[in-house]
Amino acid sequence: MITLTHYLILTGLLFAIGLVGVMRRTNLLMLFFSTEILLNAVNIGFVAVSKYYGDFTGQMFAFFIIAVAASEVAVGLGLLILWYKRNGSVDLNSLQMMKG
Amino acid sequence: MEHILSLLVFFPAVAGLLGFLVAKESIRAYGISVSVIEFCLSLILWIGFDSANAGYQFVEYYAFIPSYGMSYYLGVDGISLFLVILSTFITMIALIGLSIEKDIKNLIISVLFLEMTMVGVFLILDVIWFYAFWELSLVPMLYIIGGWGGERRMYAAIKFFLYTFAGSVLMLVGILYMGFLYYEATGIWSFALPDWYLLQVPFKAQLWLFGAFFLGFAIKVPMFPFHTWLPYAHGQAPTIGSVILAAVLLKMGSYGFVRFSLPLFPDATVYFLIPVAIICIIMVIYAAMIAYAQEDMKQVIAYSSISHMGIVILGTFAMNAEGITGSIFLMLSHGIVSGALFMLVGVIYDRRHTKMIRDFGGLAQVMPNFATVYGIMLMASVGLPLTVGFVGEFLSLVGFYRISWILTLLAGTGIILGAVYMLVLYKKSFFGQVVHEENRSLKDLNAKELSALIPLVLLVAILGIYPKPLLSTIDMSVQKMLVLMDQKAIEPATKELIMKANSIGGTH
Amino acid sequence: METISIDVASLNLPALLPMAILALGALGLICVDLVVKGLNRSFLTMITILFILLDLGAVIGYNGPSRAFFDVLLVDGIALIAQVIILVASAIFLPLSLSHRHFREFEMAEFYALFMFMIVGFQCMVVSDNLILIFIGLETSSLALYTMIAMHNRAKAFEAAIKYFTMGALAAGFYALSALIFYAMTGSVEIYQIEQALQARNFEPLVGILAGTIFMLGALGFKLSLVPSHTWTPDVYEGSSAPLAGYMSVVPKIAGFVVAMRLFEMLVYSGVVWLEHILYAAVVLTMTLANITALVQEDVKRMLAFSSISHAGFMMAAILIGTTQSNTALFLYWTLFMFTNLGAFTMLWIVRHRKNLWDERYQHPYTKFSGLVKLMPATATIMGIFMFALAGMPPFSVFWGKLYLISAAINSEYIYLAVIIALNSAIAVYYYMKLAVYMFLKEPVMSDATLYATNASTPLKVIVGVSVMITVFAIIFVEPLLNILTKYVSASGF
Amino acid sequence: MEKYLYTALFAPLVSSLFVALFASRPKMLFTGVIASILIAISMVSSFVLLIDVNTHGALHVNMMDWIVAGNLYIPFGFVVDEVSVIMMVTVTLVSTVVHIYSIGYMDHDKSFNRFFSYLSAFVFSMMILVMSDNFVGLFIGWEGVGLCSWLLIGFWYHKHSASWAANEAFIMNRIADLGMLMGLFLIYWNVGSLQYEEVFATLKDLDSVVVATIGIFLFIGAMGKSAQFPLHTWLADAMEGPTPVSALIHAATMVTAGVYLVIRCGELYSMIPDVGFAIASLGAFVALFAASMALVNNDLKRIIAYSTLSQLGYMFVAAGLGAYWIALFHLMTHAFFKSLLFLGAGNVMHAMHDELNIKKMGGLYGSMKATAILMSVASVALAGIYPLAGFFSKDKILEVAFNEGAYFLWFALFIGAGLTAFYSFRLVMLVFFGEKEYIKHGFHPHEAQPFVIYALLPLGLLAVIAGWFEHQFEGFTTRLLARYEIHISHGIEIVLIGATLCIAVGGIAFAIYKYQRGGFSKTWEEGFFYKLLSNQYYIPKVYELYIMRPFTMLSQFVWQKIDMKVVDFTVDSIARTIYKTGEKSRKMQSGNLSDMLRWMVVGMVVLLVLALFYRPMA
Repeated sequence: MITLTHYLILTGLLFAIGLVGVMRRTNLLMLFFSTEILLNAVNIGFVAVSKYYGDFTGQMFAFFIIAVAASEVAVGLGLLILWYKRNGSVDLNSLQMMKG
Repeated sequence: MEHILSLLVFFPAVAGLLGFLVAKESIRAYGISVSVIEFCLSLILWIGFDSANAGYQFVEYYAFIPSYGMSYYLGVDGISLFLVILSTFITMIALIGLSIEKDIKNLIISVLFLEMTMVGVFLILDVIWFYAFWELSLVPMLYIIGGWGGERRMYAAIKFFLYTFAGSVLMLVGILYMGFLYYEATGIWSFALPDWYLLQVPFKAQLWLFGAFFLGFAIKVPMFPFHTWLPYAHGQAPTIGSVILAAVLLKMGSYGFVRFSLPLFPDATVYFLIPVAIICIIMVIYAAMIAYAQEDMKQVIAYSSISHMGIVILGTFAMNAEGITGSIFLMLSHGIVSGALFMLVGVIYDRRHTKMIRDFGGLAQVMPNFATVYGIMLMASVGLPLTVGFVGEFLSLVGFYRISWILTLLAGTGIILGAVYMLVLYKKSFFGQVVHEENRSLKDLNAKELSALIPLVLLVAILGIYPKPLLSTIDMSVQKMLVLMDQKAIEPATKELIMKANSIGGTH
Repeated sequence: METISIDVASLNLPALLPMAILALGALGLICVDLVVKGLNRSFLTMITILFILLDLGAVIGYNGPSRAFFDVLLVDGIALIAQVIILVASAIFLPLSLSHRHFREFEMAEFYALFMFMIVGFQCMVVSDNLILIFIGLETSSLALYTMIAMHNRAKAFEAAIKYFTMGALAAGFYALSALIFYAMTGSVEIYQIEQALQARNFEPLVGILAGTIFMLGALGFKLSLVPSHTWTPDVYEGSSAPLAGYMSVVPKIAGFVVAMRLFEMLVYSGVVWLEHILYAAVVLTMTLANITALVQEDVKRMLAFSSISHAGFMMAAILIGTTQSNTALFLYWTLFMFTNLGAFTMLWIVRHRKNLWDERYQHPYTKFSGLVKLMPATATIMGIFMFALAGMPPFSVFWGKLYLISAAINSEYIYLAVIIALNSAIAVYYYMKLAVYMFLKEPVMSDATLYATNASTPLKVIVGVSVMITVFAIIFVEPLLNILTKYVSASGF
Repeated sequence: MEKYLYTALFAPLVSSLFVALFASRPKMLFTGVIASILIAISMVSSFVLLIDVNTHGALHVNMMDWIVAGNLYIPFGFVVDEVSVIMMVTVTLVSTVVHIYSIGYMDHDKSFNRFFSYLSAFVFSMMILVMSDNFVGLFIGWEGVGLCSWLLIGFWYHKHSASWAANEAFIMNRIADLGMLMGLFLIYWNVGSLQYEEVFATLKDLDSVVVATIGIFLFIGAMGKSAQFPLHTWLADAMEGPTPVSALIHAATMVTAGVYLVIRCGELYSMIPDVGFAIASLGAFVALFAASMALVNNDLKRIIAYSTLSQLGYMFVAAGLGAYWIALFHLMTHAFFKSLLFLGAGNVMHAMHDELNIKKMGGLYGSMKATAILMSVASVALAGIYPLAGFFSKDKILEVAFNEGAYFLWFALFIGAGLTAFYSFRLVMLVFFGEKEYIKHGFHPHEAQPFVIYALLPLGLLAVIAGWFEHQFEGFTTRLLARYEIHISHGIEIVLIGATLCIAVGGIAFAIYKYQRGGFSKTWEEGFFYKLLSNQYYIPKVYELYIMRPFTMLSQFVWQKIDMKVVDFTVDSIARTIYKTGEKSRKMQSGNLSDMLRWMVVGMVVLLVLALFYRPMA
């Protein structure tokens, strides 16, 4: 029997994977994917909890997160393309003009 | 006479603003005119001042932020009256003797703003505004030191600014805490000093608050070991900056002690009396020794300021009318004398572009008038009777003798050491043969310098011979303050000490 | 299926009106732009300001119940104050687009539309205690902002946008996770219900609550640039245009503060001592670290970025203290800070030159301002006033906010915090003064005064004039402002 | 009578200020003349006051208030009573002579005008000192004469030694002044006033320890001004000043201010005989000590200076033992003959082009008879030979010492009397008689101008006759001062006088005998005692080695090591540490996006760990 706990553990695991990705990836595209994983991990949790409580709020939240994630991707990719056009690279180590 | 205090405070600032529109050629004349008018205003204040009234006069009150107890509250009493006059007077003299040509417009406008802050500090009775003027005075001074100073002017200016600023932010915390205590006790917010005077602060809180205020004041005075900004500031500042700094800005600190520390925290004052006195004695002796070791004439006078301020603070903590009146008088006299001495150093610096004692020697032969004025100021500085320097020093020491004879004896070594460094300085610079060829053709004081210095010389003599009008006015307010302190004291030991300090008999 | 019948009156639609105005305005503007080509930036600016003003009118004019729209909206005192601040700030920052030189982004209608959407986002954040709506507001505003930064169309602007965006995405993840944790524990996403539910279960399990709090701290910490989520601030400010940087240092933060206030005050107030300590540490760390790092900056804009982090630290202190006075102090401080910061960034905008003449990398290195007083005394003096005001020098604007804040700390027996704040202002004064030192005490490196005014225009000068007046004569506004703020803050129970 | 009082007091001030107007101008004869006339006016007024006091008693005026603060009330008040009027007369008389003399002496000096300004200022200060009716007023004069002494010792300021000596004098006096100030403070806090009248009236109610402390403190003040051991070194060095200054300030008037103070406070000191005895002992010691140094010195002025020191010791013996009027009497007679001696020495110096070494003189009698006679008279008076002035006053002091049973003191003074006679005549012999050494050194001595000699005549006369008025003097001064009863029998008295006279005459005779034959052999000068004495017991050296140098070094150390390296360094290093921390924290801002993200995540993780393990108590 898969209980809420399992879903939450999955959420946690996915979130952790996302975090590791965020920390480790130097390819901007992969980095964006990692942030998507983060959000989707949370989505799973929301839906599961929503189901557990029999309350739709969680699912609503999940929808909103999906929407936001989509727009994030849109903006993110836009920025990425701009950067790629200018620098020919999607490596985030190329983003070091400003520091100190 | 209704709004004379506001006029006094803001006249220079308004004049400074208008100064932007004055042509560069006549800005000097403008600055002098403004400062003369301001000085006359302060004299009118004195004329209108009722010296039989110990309380605040010409009070102006306007509740600024009533919900938080802040107000625009001006008033003058015997303690502040002469410090105001000193500020306006020294500003006037400093401007008359000004010899700088570079960017003179900015300089004069800065000085006028500085004058506003100085007068404001002494006249304001709302503590927040006091703090505001206190801090604001740093800005023009920063500019004056940094803009027209010597080689290391940036370092000196920044050090001066940061050091004094750091000291006063803790004072701000203290002020706000005091406001909170007042609120707790009365249910009303107030930052008006006369209101605060009525509040009995719990002993423990007094200790902390005393500490917070002490830091702010001590750095300004400056007291050992917070004094090291002063030699740099003086060493690098242009003459006008040194004159105003030594004559007036340092007095803000000692004024703070009289105005705040003593009447607000009588018990803490008594509690910390001996440690503070020991610091004062260290200041007196230590600074005098360092002054003796200096090679730069201006530094000698800078350190001598520290030494003298030690006596001022000692007098303040004498807890009796003799000492406190004396210390206030000593503030005035030190203002006049150190201002004059710095001006004199400026005179020689203008001619020789050096302040090193070894570059002088035999100046008395080539510049007799200069040597004479210098000699008079030197004698006033070492506290010769019938000069202005003696009265305050004598009273301060008399006052503190009642607290401790041994500490007074140690502080008294200041009059010996003072003579040592001053006379050695004078000998090295003025006596002997002219050894440097450059010095042979030096011009004696010119008309401009004389017109700045002669008033100072006259004051040194007049106030030395007849200090009574000042003393009695100051004394009136000081005695009122002492009564207040006695009433407010919580600890029996405090009451006892104040009783003892103000009575005759039974001293060993 | 059961029919859902909702009484329109119960939705209390006027509460939505402010946001609707701007959203419609933004859409309208895009549509108009489609039809009419080559709209002048002055038209765009002014029409946007008009919309903002309409919005402001709707906000101030609203006098319905505080709850609205399925209880998602919460129009209480602090929401009102925050909205007014946001709108006023937006309205006065926007005309900075009318600089002498033309920048591409200000020629595009999209920029203004995004600007309005961003404001809608901020408003959503402050008028709600629903985590969903806050999230949406947060993201709407952030996404708009990223885009606007990137529209500056410089390499550094892209870098800034990407950095900001990526960290923002991570923060969004934190936010969502935190919301999930609270939702999982209480079954609700309304802050007031969360509070009730937590109290009902006596704050057990504490670890769960703390975890939720931590992720919320991470998310809001990013927005408010708390250490260690502050690293984006200087880079983003440096990469953005001065108006946007200035705007970012004021408006997103006020929105963040309101959310933080709603959330953390609930927790701190409920006696989660742990959080209090963590907040304390974060506050102290934020102020101090930012201040110390600001000391060594070579660029004025970066310095201002660090300074704004440190100011945010002061604000967090207000939230930590959590009394009516401290919350009032927060708004007072921020209002006063807003005008001063506006002035400072406008000055940077004015002196912006096409080429980096003074330093390869920096647009506004300190050396650029060397001896400015000799070239342009008025500019130097005004800049000096802004610097000393930011340093908390009395009697300029920020001082009164700082005063009130320290007083709030003292009145709640946070004496050490007060002392730390005070000491931090003492450290801070160094880097502000450094600019003054450069301007007033050093010799000029350039002799051409016009280099420093290539971007000056009348609107900019007017804005500087207004902010300098407000900065200098702030004392006059403090009393009425304080009364209003206290009234609204205490009315909303903070 | 008040107008005479004010005339006596302010005429010197007027003189000083008037002449000061011309201070930087080249010599103008009229400045000297006017100054002399004004001082003479002051002298006349003083004599009028003397007569007035004799007939009508003391005069007390309160001119105006000076310092008023708290309970403290100090007016400018002046009292002319039996003591102060004697001082006034002495001071103005000697001053007048010195002023007139200086017109001649300073004839060629380019700072002629300035000299008279200072000299008159000194007289004014001295008048304040003696006329004041309170201790602080006395202190004004006290410091005033110190200032004038500084100005006048260092008058030839281009000379290094002169300005050094001036500073030494001023600083040493300051040390003593501190003691005096302490005494004043103590008086004030016990009596509540500093007026003589009130203080002396209240004294008997005070604790004896307090009175003794006051006495000691005041005496410390007196020690400085009167150059008592160990603050005596300045006096010999003060001879760098022009000779009239030495005569007026460092012989006749200022140095006796300490004695005056003790006499003035007679009522106080008579309550504390132990302190008095200590004073007397010190006095006796100094009398002998200074005389011994005078024995071997070859410097014309220094010999006289040591002699002054020695005589001051005599005065203190008298004052310490309670014989105040005798001390005052000796003070007065000493003023006459010692200033005469100095002024005569001035003539010699002029003749010898400022040569001071008496070994280079000799046989000057031939070219300057008048001076030689005057100086011989003064020396005889100093030696205490009947019937000259010194005999009456000095012998009385010896009697007092014997009378008090302080035989040891008596013996010291007795020996001192012999030494005094010897060195006085050693000087006379070496300068005026014997081989004409000056010829070898190419000097052409000449007598001073006649008016200078005439000016000295009154002093010469007084040196002879002043002692004859002993009884009138006693009667006059003891109206105010304590009487002094001599208990010893008449016979012993005669014996004592005889013994003293004998030793004095012996001293003179020995000196004449020895120096007619060319003095002592060179081998003497190699001896330990000679070296010890000629180096002033090495005391100046000790002061330099163990006080001045360590102080200079310590000052340097305090400045460079403590102030700069510790205090200032600490301040700077706080600032530097903060700044360096900034540099370090800057590294956090690496600009790398991964690092930024890691910071965020690490922050979360740290907090999570804290959430698990950190549980603060509420």
